[in-house]
Amino acid sequence: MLLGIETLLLILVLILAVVSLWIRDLMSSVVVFGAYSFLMCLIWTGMGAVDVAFTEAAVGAGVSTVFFVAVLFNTTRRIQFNPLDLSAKIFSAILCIGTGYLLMLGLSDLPSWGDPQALVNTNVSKYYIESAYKQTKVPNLVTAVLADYRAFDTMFETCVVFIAVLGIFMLLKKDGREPLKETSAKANDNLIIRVASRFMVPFIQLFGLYVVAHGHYSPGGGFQGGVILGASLILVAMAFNIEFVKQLLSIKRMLLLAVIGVIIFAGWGLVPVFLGQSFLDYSAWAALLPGTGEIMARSHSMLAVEIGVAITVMCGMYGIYMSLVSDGRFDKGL
Amino acid sequence: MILKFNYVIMIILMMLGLWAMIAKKNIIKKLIGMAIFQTGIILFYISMGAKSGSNIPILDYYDRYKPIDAAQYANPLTQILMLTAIVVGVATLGLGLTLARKIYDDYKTFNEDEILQEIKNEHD
Amino acid sequence: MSMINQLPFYVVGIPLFTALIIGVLAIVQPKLVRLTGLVGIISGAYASLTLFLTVQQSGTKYYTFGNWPAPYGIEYSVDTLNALMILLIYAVSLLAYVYSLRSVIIEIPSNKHGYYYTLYFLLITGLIGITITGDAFNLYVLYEICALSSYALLASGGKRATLATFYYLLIGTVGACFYLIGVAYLFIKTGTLNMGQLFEHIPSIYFTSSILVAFIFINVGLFIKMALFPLHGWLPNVYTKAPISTTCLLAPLGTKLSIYILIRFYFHVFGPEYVFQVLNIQPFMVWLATLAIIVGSVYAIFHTNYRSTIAFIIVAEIGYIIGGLWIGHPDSIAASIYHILADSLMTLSLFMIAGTVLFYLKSEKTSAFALTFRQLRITSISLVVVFASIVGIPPTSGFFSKMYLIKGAFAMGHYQFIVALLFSSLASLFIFFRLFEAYFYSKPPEPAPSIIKEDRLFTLPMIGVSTGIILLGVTFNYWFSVISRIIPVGLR
Amino acid sequence: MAINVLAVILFAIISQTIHHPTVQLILNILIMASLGLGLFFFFATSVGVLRFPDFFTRLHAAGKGDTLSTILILLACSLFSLKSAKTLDQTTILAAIKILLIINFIFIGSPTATHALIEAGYNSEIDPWENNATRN
Amino acid sequence: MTNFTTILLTICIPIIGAFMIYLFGKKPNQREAASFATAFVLFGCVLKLFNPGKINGQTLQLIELFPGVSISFFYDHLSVVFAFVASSLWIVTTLYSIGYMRGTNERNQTRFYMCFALALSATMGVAFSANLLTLYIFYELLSISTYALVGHQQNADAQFGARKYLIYLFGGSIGLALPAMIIIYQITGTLDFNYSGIVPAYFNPTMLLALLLMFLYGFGKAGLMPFHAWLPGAMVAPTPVSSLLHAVAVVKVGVFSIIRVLTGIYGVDLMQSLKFNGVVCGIAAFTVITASLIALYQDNLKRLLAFSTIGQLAYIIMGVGLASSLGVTGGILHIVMHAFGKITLFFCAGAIYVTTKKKYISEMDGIGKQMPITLSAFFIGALSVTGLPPTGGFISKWMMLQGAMDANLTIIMIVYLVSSLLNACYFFPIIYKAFFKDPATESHGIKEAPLNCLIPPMITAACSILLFFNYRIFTTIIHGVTGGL
Repeated sequence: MLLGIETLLLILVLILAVVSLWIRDLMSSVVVFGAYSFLMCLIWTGMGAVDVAFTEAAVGAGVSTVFFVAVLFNTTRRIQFNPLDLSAKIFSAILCIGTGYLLMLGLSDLPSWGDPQALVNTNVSKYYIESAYKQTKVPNLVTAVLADYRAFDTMFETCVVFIAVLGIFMLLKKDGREPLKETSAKANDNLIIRVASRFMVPFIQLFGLYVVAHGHYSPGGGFQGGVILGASLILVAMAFNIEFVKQLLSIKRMLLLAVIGVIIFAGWGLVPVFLGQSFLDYSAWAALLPGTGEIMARSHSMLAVEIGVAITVMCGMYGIYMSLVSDGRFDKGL
Repeated sequence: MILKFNYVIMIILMMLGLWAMIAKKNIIKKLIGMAIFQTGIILFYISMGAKSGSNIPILDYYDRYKPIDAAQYANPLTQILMLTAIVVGVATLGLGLTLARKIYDDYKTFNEDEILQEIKNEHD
Repeated sequence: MSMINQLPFYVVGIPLFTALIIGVLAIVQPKLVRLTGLVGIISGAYASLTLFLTVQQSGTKYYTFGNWPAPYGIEYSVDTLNALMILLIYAVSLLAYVYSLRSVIIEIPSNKHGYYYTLYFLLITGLIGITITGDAFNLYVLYEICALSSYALLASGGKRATLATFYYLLIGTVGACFYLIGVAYLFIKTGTLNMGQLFEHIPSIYFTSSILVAFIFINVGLFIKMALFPLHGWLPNVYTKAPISTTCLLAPLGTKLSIYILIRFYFHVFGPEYVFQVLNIQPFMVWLATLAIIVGSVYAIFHTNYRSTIAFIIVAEIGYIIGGLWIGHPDSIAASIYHILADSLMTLSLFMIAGTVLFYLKSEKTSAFALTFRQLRITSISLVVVFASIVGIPPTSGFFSKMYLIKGAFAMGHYQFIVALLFSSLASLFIFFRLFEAYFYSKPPEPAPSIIKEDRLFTLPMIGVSTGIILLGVTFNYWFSVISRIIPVGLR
Repeated sequence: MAINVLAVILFAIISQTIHHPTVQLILNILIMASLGLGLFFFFATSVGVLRFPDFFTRLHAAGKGDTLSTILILLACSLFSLKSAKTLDQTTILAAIKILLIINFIFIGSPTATHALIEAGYNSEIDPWENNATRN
Repeated sequence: MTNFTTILLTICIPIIGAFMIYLFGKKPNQREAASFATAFVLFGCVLKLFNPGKINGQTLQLIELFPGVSISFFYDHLSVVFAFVASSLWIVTTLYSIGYMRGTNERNQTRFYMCFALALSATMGVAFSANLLTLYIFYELLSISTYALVGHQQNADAQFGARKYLIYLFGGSIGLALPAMIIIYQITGTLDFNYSGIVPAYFNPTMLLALLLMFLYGFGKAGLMPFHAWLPGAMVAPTPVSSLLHAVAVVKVGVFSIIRVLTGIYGVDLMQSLKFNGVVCGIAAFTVITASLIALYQDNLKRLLAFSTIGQLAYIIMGVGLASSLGVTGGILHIVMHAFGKITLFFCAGAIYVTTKKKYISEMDGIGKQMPITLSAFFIGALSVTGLPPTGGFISKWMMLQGAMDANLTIIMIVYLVSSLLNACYFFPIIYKAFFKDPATESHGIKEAPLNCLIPPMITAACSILLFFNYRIFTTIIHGVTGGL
């Protein structure tokens, strides 16, 4: 594990992080930050965390860079050079070194990197690995634990996305009084990009649906699929102007879908409560779904729950992009 | 100590993020620092769950029914926690950017010192 | 499975589903939003009451999600402390909600009310989730839900609120991430996230350095969120600039719940032996609390703007609770838990007064209070009651918690804490009489100001809170007996 | 589109005759060749990006070089996954074809992206490099 | 009606009275009548409690606030004496304040009478409270209600006086008395008064001494020297306030609480064994001497009377501090005697102010000729306060002297004699100037004070003489307390 590719990547990641903070121009530091996230995905794939790498690539690297660019597009790119006031920098440096030292202090008795007998890998997660398939018939253990054993966490995760999109929409929504000032770039109606994106978008969305549907068998699931679907909408918004996209999915409908996604997830968990079982206990669905045993009911309800997540995340990413890029007026975009 | 190399990197990343959040004057740089800080923590959790020489935690077709040896597969629990952490990170980033955007609308700058200056002369 | 043991879920589920329904209604049928909110919060309050009573009778209740056994699924464990806190949250949010029905119309543009209330109820869900959850990571997720929804709610307060919320966002994320690092250190050494199991695993690894680091980081993370003295920078300018309807909900609960989590970690995760015997930082912590009280009170005196004075009074009150907790004497611990209840009601009432004064008299300088005493009848009564409680005049609850704090502090010999307590009571007395003198000794303005008829939706919650403060005080004995059952045997 | 059909037919043939030693040999040569070429083109691109004087020429190198080398390396991966599959059934072929889909996606996406970059550069009036200007 | 209902009535009547005064706010006559009626009913209740035989010291527990401490009242000798003094003088003061208020037509008089009634109810509460907590609660309520009275004029110096009043009293009570009380509760587990004292003797003496000092200075109303400045400052209040409250109710509450602490919490024998009574007498002696010296060269009449009150209060504390049975009885008796004497002096000062608007003694020469009755009442009051034979003051001082002799603290005896001499020194020049000097400016045309500013001083002067002859009614009750020593 040590001399493998991870060590090299870790050093590279460190360099990228430092560079991204030091670059003067904001846009390029965001691009370097995007590269930093992509390298992070590679490290995590190296360590066997495929689902996390997928999410980081889609959500962490892809979408957040787009958000950064959306904000920077209408504001400044340059940093005003400020006199280097040493006192604040030194004070914070000491503070961080102190906390760093404290963390190092705790290192001495942590298990070394990647040994399977460490307590963290033998206590609870051993049970998951051994019995997840038997109890839920879902080969992808990550999705099994994500959507069933700790479904409550995931439900709140979807709420987090919903809160983000609602909060951003509420904060930025202007009543349209003062129009967005003329940005330098002309609305690009570049034919080639439009044709290429019109060709690619259906495939992207198909792939997104595939990822959502195949969350059980291959890496992926609600979040990653939702982000891909959201990304396809963002691609259309970038290629064409915002008016065009709003016909596809208007802002009101987007918010409504975001709520419905969460309601699907929470509702699916609520039904067992009405049937007398505890919240999010999918085995209660066996009674409702025709011809499925307790275990199969779990795996089907996981799919349903993933769909709910996908809807919310799709509308979430799309909504955040639309608000950020048009500063709440939803009239002109990137 | 050599075997604990990844924790050292994780600590350096976190402290870098923390330092940027506090010392950097530009608001966007602060947000990048915050994102780096969060990815540092995610790295810590994932490297906890990594098992050397282990497979990804997806049982392929053949050995679903064979007795499963836990050491073969990476730890799924830490990965789930980190899925949530990434999504939370993006949500916070989104909100941070919105606030940065509104600050820019009001004060026309991302530089912290200029904003505080403007508040001071607004105040008196 | 009968209806009763679904209660832990109902207490969290009801606000969650109210939020979702309001989310839908906000777009489809905006007029129904306020009604659903009311229905949701009242049924939630009823559920929390029954939960509190059942826990009183039949001890701790456990609720597993997706009926997976404890360490594998997420599990809620509700004991008296939890139920008490949830009852407090519902009481405060019910009153704050009724208050916000009118203040949101004044503060927030009308097309955003639906969204505002969705986030409002998600914030309440997060707050309740925090108190009830038995899983360390689930607590982090709920923490983020509260944080995110509070960022959005706070920032909708206008120009200066955005910057203050931005700093709050940064500091809040640092706090949450410190907590996460702490949980990571615990998780790596014990392998489980369930608090009950952590409690069993930790004693075996008391003297390792990683447990110490975990303890420090969880503490620092929570200190940031509860605005204890050195890390309180964000609280004053957030609470002075944010909209009143948000601060009415967030100020009383936000900081107090971080303290509750601290108590839960001390008693049910690290165990009192570890906290009070193994680590000998007790004198340091009591001195920190004393500093918090003194600095809070001094700053409160030097600010004339009413809301910043209250913000610093909150910082001082946090010092009370932390000091009481760290003194370690059963009386002072019970007093600090009781003070959480008392202080939330006090903070709520303080911010409601700030709201009415701001809405009717459009200013929050001390001179505005000269008119308050003349024109706003009920606001001045509740002002007198709340300041009596802060100073510690007998019938109100502030007196009783202060009394037991001093009693515990004396028993353990922390005299500087007693001095700080008395200093802060005198400081708040000075603040109150500065407001009162502005009224009593100023010439009444020429056209005798007519009595403003305060809106019923303002006065109802205000009267509710004031009676709550006095009722809480008078029934001290009942609460004291309930709370002293919470303190684990080690400390009793 | 035609190439895809051809590639799928090729894969079908390979999958039937996988165990025949000569096919194994050809596959090995093919994989090594495409990997080598891919790496070479990557090297060429990065040199190009560093050495070329101005915005447009650098993008010219980056755009073309990237697409080609990625396609070659991905081709090598798909063949390798076919060759080294333990048991030959539809999942391994599906994996190979998925990689083919990725190749298609890059084939369309990457040039468009480069085009967009250059067009944006052109719109914001970056002046192209003339021969006489000294290298900055 | 059992004793307890009467006790509760004594506390509630003034509150009901205050409410009735509020109802009649607009109509002055009904308002005064209501105030009068409440005073009479209150006095009736106290009289009903006032027969020595039936005092049995049972306690009535109302609400259990803490484990071991509750709001409770008890039927005790000391409380009956004090209640009698306060309620009887309330009637006289109401009569007087009607005249005074009409005379100087003060603004918002309804609020004045309401606060007066509330102050009285708080005084009754202090009198009958059975434990330190209830006493503390009513002590605080008294401070709040009297704050509004002190700042009645609502002008700049009223604000300054009220602020000083506030700082000293609330500062003292919250800063010192409250922690001391809580520490006692921590040590002993209960706060109920009982005459053998509840503080365990084995507790380290320095802590007990510190607590004692905290109580002495915590109950700032008693005006011991370093914490006395609020009393002269409070003279800015209208005279009825300073007469009833600063001569009788407020200051006596301070002394009363200290007596309760000394006798009820510490217990007399503990005081003797730990030599604390030396400390208490020392502080009191210091206060007596310095107060009397300062009073010597005071020009403003009311400030002079304020300093003399501080001196007299210290007398009472010194008496109780002697911890000998005669001393304690003398001290408690002096509460009664001083109350009647001092209130007469304040009434006369008020009457002089109402008629001649004169505040300073230098302007008052030859006033005796114009206002003979007021000044003669002033003379009798002065006699009682200095403790000369025809008035009651003499008896209580005599008893205190004997007590000092029993406790063979000769220094205290000397202090008594010297201070009585000083009292005489600052009272008699006023009387001499008033009667034997001819007025500096011909301020003829000044006739006597209005009738109802005149009768109250005469009544109280007569009472203090009457008390000289039948002080036994009080001593028999007081022996109930001191009998146990």
